[in-house]
Amino acid sequence: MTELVLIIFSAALVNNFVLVQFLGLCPLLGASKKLEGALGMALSTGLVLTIASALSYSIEHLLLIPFDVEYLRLISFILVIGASVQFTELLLSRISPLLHQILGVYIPLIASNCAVLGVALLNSNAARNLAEAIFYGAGAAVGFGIALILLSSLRERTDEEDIPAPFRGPPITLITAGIMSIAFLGFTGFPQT
Amino acid sequence: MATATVIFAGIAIVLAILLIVSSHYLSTTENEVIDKIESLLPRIQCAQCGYPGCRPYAAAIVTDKADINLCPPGGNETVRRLAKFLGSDFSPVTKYSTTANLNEIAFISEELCIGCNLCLRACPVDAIVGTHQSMHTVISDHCTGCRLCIPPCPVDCISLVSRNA
Amino acid sequence: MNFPINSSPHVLPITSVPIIMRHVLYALIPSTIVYVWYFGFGIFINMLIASIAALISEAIMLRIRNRPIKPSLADGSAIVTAILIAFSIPPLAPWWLPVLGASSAIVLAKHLYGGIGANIFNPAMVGYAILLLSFPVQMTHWIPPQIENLGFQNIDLWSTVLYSVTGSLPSNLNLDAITQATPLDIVKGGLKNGISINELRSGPLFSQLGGYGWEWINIFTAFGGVYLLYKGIIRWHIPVSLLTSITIFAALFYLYDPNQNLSPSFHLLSGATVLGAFFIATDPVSAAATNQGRLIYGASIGALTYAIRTWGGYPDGLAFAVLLMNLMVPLIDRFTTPKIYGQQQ
Amino acid sequence: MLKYPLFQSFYGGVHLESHKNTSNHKQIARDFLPSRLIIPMNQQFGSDAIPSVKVGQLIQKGEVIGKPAEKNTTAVHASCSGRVGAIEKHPVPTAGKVSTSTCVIIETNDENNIAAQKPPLFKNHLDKLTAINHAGIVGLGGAAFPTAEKLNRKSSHCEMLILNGAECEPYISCDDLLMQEHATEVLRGALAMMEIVGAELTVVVIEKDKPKAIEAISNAIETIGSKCIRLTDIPTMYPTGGERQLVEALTGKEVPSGKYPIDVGCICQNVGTAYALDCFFQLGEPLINRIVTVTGQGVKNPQNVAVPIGAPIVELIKFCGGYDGEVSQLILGGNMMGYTVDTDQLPVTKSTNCIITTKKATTPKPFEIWPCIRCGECIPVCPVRLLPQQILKAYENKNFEELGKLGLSECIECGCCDVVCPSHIPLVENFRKAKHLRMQEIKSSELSNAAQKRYELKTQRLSSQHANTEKLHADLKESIKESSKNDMIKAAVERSKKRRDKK
Repeated sequence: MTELVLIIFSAALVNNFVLVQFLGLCPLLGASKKLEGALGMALSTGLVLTIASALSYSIEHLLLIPFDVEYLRLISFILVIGASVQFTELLLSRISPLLHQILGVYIPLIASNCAVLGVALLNSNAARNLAEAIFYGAGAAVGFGIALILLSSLRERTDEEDIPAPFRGPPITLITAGIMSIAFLGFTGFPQT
Repeated sequence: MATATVIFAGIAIVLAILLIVSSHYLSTTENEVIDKIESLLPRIQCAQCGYPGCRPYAAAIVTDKADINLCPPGGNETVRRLAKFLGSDFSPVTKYSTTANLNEIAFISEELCIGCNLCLRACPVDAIVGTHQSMHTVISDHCTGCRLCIPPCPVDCISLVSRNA
Repeated sequence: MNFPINSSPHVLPITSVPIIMRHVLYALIPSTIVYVWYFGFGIFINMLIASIAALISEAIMLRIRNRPIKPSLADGSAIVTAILIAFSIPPLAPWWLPVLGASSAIVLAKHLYGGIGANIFNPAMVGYAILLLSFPVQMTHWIPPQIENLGFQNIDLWSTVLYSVTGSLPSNLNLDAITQATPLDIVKGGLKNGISINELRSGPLFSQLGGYGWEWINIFTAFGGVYLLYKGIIRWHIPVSLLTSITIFAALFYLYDPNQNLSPSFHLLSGATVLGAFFIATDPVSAAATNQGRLIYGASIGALTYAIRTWGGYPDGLAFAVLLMNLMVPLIDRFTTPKIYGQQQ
Repeated sequence: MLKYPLFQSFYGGVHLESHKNTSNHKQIARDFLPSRLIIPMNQQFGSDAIPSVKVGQLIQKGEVIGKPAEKNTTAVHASCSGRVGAIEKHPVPTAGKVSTSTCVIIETNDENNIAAQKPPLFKNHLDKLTAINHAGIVGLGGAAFPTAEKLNRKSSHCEMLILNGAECEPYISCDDLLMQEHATEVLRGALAMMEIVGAELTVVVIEKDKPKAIEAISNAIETIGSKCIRLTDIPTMYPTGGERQLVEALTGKEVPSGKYPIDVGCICQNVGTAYALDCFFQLGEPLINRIVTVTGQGVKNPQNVAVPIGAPIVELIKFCGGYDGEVSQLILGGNMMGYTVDTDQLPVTKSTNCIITTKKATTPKPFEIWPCIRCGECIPVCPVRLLPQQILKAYENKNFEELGKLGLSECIECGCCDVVCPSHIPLVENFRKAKHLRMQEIKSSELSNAAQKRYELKTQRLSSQHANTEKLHADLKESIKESSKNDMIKAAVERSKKRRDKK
């Protein structure tokens, strides 16, 4: 159990997917304009990450390895991710059409979020078991969510300020993200898996 | 090779079926979004955006991805609000130079009006009253200053005046 | 007779931004004196260089942004940032270290976000973190306290200036020989190698309460802090909650195992704890707005500082703790808005 | 420097430097007789009075010159005897600004006897309230709300009458002096009010910086011997004098937003109002005088003066020795919530409690302004618990939704946040502008809502018309088809009949 908690903790803070490993930067910049949107995005990505890591683990261990077709790993993971993104989009448009509208193209783009495929591949490389794989996915999702929510709440404040014109929008967001990742360096050296 | 093909196709088919089933249960309505966007528009129904009214424009933004900078009466302020709500980028209104606004309302000159009824039909908010062959008038509290009544008037008897005058 | 029309209230202002900044500088005087007493004149040189660099970069940024230069330079906020950076870099440092720290704090953390009042991160801590990550060697070359001859070489003012400018020391001194790790560093490294706290604290760099010399610097910093509280420049919420939370955590773990964990007094009186509590975390721009929010903010900084010192990779975690809590401020503000009069049930 | 008390009777507030001793060491001057009066018809909250005199008419002090326009508003009386010089529009200070109102202008004569009046007799409760209205009595704290209307709240039970002698504005001392010199009358007035509203308790609230007034009132309470009057001295803290703050300080209850103190069982009345009521009940004298503090560095003899309503400020200043050197500002009301006027040709109205003249050196504005450094000093001083710094930000970004959420409309414009702001941002001024903008926004959104509804109705009507026409056409077509079918059948039947007939 401690092992599982440690997996989440390490994936969320110490090796934060976004701020330390620099995965999934596209949605970080795209979907962090407003806190509500960021929250929706964080939840959707979390759902995709968890479903995808569970599904890809099952496919790998139940189909690919027994039938000795491991070279299909990448392409079948992509298939799984695509499907779970589609499912999440359907779910979101049902639960909150407003959020669906606000997030727009960024929901389908979760499929191309390298963090998602990254989690699936890292799980497979690190030879984690099912529970570990799911917790790792969830931890990555928590880390992504934390980064996204913090950045969006900061952006709501900075966007209202008198920022020099060349730095308005994406530049200042990237600088903020950079300083965030400096702050997250404070977690280096913490116990991790 | 054959196993690989079968397995891959199998995964794809199973996922496809799951998605089709879930899409059947998870159908969506977009009315809520349209309502919200409509409430951000000035709603003076001037049709200058190219859509017959504010609601059709709101619907177009949601479904057809129409540009958000087509509303001249709302001006850049409205674009800013829409951009903030939709999380898209701001670009200034370019469509018209003179715009309809709530501070001006239509006024029908008594001497000139011939009671042709054309303006009455053009008014989107029923702010003009009058009947055939007699003088028409504008209910100032109802008029939104959309200027749609001006082009149809055959005798050019409609002008715009300040709302408070 | 015609009189001018003004909006109410018609009162003379009680205080102003420059006055606040000036009081902050006054409050740093006692700790500076003690610092010089223990570590020599290096900090003066760093303060001077950092202040000049901060003022120049502030002026350049204001010029580029087409904002009035004079009032912003005169408000003293850039100097406060520079002085805080000078406090956090080693007394014996090459000149470009304070220059880089101060200018990156002013340009990156302050002006790119819109100047005074708009920065979301504490500029001094951004400057410090950038220096620490980019130049870890130079940033950890601390000289040991020079008083009560502990066998360390004394470095006079001239040699310090010379080192700062040219990077060379008098021929009889060797940089590696005269520099030492800070007490917190020693503890961190020692614990990793299985040496117990008691053994570590018998070393020459330690005294009864904390690191040798550091304890008095911290105590005199606290005097400055009390002066700020007395003058109403800062409110008590952040310093009290920060110091309390660090004390509570330290006490709990110390009671659990005094051989593996430092005592609360050591945590309070070494490193940047007190400076952080009264001068860094209280930077109003990047702190939470309401009293309630400030309690949460201060307490979390204390807890994070303790956690990073104990389990993290850096000997003193205050800078990172402050930056991490800067990230949280908008969320804290959102959830600590007071109930408006007459609007509750 | 400011000190924040750790324990406070109401939330927020600031300690301000007192300037009361400029004016509170002299007795109230009672011999001020202006050469002419400009008596405005819009002195009270609500609709204006209608002038009931003619130009040239001789009138006596205390005579009605303006009749209430509606049943529940107050009358206006002549404050001195004289001749009506004109009835014309004249600039008048009202609720925070100078506007024009119809005024009766009276050239006074020396004959300063009050028209024969006697103590009024009342048949019943309602009669009493009407009489108070006809005596022109309004709240003298500054808002000029008709007293009868405030006392006439039968629907809610009133537990406590709060007699407001807090007087927290740093310059004003008119209530202080009134309590010192007329403690008994004030308390008698309060007892009369208590009887009207049916309260069981009256609490006289005085700030601790007025020891003489406290002494006078406590002596008077002993003399009267009533057990239902209590005196509370509260710490000097601005803005204790605010109704809502007083209620919070005394009862711990908050007056809900948009409601009045009576909704939590309290009624607040100014001590001046109680005095005016007593004068009316005892002597039959309507409200024609009020005590005005003339103070500040710009006047030679700062003091409190009993001023006939309508006296021009310029004459009042002359009475107090005239201007002392160059005056830079003329403030009506206190320096915290009062407003500057550009001319001294305005009349004193029922709501004018203080006139402050300032000199160049002490003129506060304009200051050098820095950007907000989010120091948060404005937050703990706001008595309404708003977040001034965030309201300012929302106003600068024209974020009306946010302004509504932050409770802009609850701002009482007390100015506490302005006082403590180290960046010298004119917060209250900005909030006033923000309120104005927000009102405009709300108005136009109401218009838009109405337009949207009408548009929806029209589209519905058109589409249903369209549908009806379509349906009509379809029906017609159908019926034509039907009829042609029937015809064919008939024809067929006919034909078969013929054939049968042939056989």
